[in-house]
Amino acid sequence: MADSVTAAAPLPTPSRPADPTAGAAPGRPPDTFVDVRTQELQINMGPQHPSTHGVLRVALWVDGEIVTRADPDIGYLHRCAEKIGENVSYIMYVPYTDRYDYLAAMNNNLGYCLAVEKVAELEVPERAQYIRTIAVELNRIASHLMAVGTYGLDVGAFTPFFYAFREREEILRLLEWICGARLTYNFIRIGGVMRDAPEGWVADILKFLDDFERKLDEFDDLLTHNHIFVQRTADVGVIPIEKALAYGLTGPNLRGSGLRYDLRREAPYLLYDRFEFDVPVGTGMKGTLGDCWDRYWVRMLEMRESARICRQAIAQLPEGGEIMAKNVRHLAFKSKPGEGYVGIENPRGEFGYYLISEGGSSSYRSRIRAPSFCNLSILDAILPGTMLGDAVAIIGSIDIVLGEVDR
Amino acid sequence: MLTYFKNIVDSLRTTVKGMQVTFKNLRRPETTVSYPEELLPMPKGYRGFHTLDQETCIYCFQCARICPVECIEMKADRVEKKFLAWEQFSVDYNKCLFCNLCIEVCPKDCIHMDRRDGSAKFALITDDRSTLNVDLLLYAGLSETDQKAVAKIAADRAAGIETPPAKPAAGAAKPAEGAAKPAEGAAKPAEGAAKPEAGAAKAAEGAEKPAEAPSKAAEAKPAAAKPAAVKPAAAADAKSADPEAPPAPETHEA
Amino acid sequence: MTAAEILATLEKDGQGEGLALFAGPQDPALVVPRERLRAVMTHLRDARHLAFDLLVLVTGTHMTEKKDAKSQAIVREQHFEVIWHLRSVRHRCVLAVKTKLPFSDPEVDSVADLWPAANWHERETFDLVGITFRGHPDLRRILLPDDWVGHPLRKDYVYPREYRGINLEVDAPWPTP
Amino acid sequence: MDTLVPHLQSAWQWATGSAFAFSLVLSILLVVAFVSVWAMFAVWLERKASADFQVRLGPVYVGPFGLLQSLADGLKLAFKEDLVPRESDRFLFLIAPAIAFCGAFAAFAALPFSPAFAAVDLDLGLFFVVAITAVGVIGVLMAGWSSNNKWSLYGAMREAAQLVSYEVPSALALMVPVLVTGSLNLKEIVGFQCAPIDAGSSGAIYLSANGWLALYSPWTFVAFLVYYVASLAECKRAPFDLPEAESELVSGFHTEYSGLRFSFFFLEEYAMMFVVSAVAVLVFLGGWQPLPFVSLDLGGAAGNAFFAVVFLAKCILLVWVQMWLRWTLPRLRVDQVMVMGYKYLIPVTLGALLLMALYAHWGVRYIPGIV
Repeated sequence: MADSVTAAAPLPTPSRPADPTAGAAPGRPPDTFVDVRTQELQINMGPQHPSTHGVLRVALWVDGEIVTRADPDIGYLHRCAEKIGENVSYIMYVPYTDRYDYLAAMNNNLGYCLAVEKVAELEVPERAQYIRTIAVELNRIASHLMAVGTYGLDVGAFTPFFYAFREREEILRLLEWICGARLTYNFIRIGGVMRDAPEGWVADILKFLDDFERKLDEFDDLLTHNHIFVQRTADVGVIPIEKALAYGLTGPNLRGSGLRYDLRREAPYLLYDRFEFDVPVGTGMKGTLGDCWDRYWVRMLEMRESARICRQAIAQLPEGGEIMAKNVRHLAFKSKPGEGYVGIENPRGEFGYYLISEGGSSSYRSRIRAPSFCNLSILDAILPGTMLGDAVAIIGSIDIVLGEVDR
Repeated sequence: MLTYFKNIVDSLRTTVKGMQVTFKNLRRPETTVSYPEELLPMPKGYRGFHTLDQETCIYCFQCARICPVECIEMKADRVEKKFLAWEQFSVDYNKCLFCNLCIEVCPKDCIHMDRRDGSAKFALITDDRSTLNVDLLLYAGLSETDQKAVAKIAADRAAGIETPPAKPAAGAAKPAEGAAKPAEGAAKPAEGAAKPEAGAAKAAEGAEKPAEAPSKAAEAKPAAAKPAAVKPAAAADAKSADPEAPPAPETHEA
Repeated sequence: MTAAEILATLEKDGQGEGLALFAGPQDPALVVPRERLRAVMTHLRDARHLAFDLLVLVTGTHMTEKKDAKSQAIVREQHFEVIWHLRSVRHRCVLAVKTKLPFSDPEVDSVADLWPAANWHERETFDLVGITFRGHPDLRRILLPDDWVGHPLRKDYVYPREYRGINLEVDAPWPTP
Repeated sequence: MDTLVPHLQSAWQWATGSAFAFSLVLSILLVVAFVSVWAMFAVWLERKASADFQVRLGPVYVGPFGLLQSLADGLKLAFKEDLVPRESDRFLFLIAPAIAFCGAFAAFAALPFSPAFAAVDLDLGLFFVVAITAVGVIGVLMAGWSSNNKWSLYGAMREAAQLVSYEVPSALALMVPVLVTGSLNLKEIVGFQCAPIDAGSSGAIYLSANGWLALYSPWTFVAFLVYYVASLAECKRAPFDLPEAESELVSGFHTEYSGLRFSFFFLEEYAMMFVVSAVAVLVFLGGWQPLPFVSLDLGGAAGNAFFAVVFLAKCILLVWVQMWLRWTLPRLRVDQVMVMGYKYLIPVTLGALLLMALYAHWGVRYIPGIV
């Protein structure tokens, strides 16, 4: 990142020569063309901008309304979480994992705990695994609700955001009930979960899910199939499969491009091999395969699948039983030496945790694979040739969380 | 040409459909509340500001050691090896992660993040960051009961009376072991089971005076009654002076 | 496919020169000498029976000198390790590729042209660990400010006390009550 | 000096003695008061409507139902610092909000609220309203240009392009009823809509010959829809709120404004909303007549007050629908706004105009079975 202290920080000089044919770049709407070459304008989108979803700064080179070059600049929220991971003990690090992707903190907890459990070779009780699954899937719904709600904001529809938040609030209530926190849960612990499900929790989830699916249909009427919304998102920001793979896109962004690849299916962790669920992919229903609408639509479908998984997990939830592995002491927990990588399906893609342990109570090296970080890196490849309004729509459709990008 | 008219029809149809949805929601009840006047119910075990049960704390530093951000500062003097003269127990909410770890490691279950009397306090709204370093102590120095006990010991010493040995105390504390099982399964430090859980009987490194326990319990009330916030908790502790009484966490279920 | 099977496949393909297997207790990894990295990586990506088309993660690690507790003999020299995690969508497997770099010369070939995803990962590794990637299109700091001194994820990193007039002292600057 | 004072005194006497000057001052005061109160009410309505649509509470604290919230906000804005960016074009920056407000404000002069309640009865009333509201764009352009902010400039350019484009379909759509009524006088247009079936009939309640123009013929209905959509674009309302598209342009042309000057842009927007709704009501929805095909003929102060209330209620309803649309729809992209204006609205209006002209030539409203 460039200067963060001087107010008038100069934009970074272009490291590539400006493309002289940029005016005719692909992705330009077919019914516009440029007959007069004018001077390019450099504008600074972010870090204080309503639709950069945090403190992302994108330096844009624009020709009228058309973006010719984009340079994402990250790091405004950098805390060097990996260094912290080397300094605090395993148990103490779990709350830090909440802070990468604060919208899907459960999933981060899970990824980290799975990595530690892999290296420390811990067995997690079955009931804990089911509770983890329910919590993680609820959190995935909450995260996707946030994603589609704010995506509505990005394209100018305010109300869907509030409807999404109404549902999300209900999920946050459920999660608060079980762990006492609404956003940074620290619920999934190394070797199990923090608390057992309280009485009535499971029944409340079922009640919520029934209502939730009806509300999703309403949401579809309001936003998904709205003509203006389709116009804004279909055929915009098309990412072909090969490009998506090359840029390391995962999660809904990869599936939006049409590749049926979900780690819950491909490399099952927890108990995902016991559940029946579909992996929705983009089909290019409203435009080209891999456009913004497809990515959005995959998220909408995934929420229904998560609800399905939740129902099955609740049905299979064993009565009683331990929720914590044996021999996990808070202050005295030590891992075995070893190293291991665990990748899980976060709402935003593959959240990976690579852990090198030399024994002892803290890791030797913690490496986080943040899905948003990888997904964001495609930005400078797909923004050129789009319009300013599209740039906002594309950034929104990639669904980044800056806490995770910067870590 | 067909798409031209399809676009017109589509845009009108979906607009009307969307307007129907918003109109339907016009009649739904509001989901927001006027916040400071109206509070959402907080579930049991939510994580907010800490409360410390100073009478029960044994100054074992477990919470300060587990804290990922080192936000707990504690300082006390041991008087006669069993009475704590408190100087400081502060939580710095500039740093606190609200991660609940300090609650889970506590062997005496004396630090809590949910207010037991239901006076939910969780909003960190301030324009002065220095106010966020909160001292949880209700009093500094020795509690009134401890002061009296220490004075009594000093007087006894002056009079040449030996303090009775601790052995009978260990015997009396035995029945309490069963009840001292921590309520939350997650936190179960080994030494927690060895000591009586009941709040009034101040456990200090195995030395216990059974004769003093009831009187202490009776006197604990005025000592803790000063600040209103923790009064019910302290009262509950005083009531549970009976070693057979259930452990403290279950008293706030209502 | 496990790392051992992949190693066998590579040997069969005539790419096995200098390769070894790192057999940890959990995830085995393929150890590649840094001179052969690009050749092996290209093969891993392009060969149909391997098809590692998704680069998941690039990790740089500073491995400090380690001495045996009793004999004081050096069991591990100080060095850097770079680990690439690759995923094959077709064959449903993940592979870790490791390269050891001497401490004095932390430089390795970039794979950003094979997988554009490596671009930011390599920038991050350069930024935080200080490993240089030869042939990277745009190797500059990504998370830290451009004028930051040092690479924080090295074990010998010294915390700065100040950055552009901002006090970075570890102790809380606010007063206690 | 000595000679000047008597002159001034006589001028003052003439001015205060003159019915014309008095009515002029009174109308200006009335319009100012009405616009201010309306803007405050509309801001409250917007906030309350959005809150209702979004299952929120909205303003509740100040006054009953939070009605005085906008007053409190206005006071707050008045006390805020009037920031002028250092690098801005100071003069333009300072007068831009006033100019932007002038257009919408002046349009009120020609709006009849009831048969007798109008500041000026202009023969070219409709033309005047359409023309004068376009002045606002100059203020917006000045604001965007002088702010020395790239986002502001974008907002201003979008506003200029959008307004120029959408003046065409909205004016064309207004031509359809003008074709039918043959008048540009707003009162006469309303008069056409409440003309009795038989000219000789008299009485308080009677059937009208033509009814509301929106229901007069299919083509006038199309014209009404087109005018309503185009008017949304003219007053920068969603889904055409590109000049201040929050998620794209931060705040568009008024990014750099603060305090009272910022509130002037707000006033302008809400005054504009009223003006376009009032024009729609007068031209298409029977003005102050409460029912489509049945007209009332009430005289006197009470009758006029009743008509004014009906007129206001209709305007508020249309404004509320504008808000309803705003809180339902996403925003169009800038090229789509142009496409919509030039490829959809203008051809549709031209078609409606042409067909209406033919029908008028044949002397029919609609052809049963065909339209």
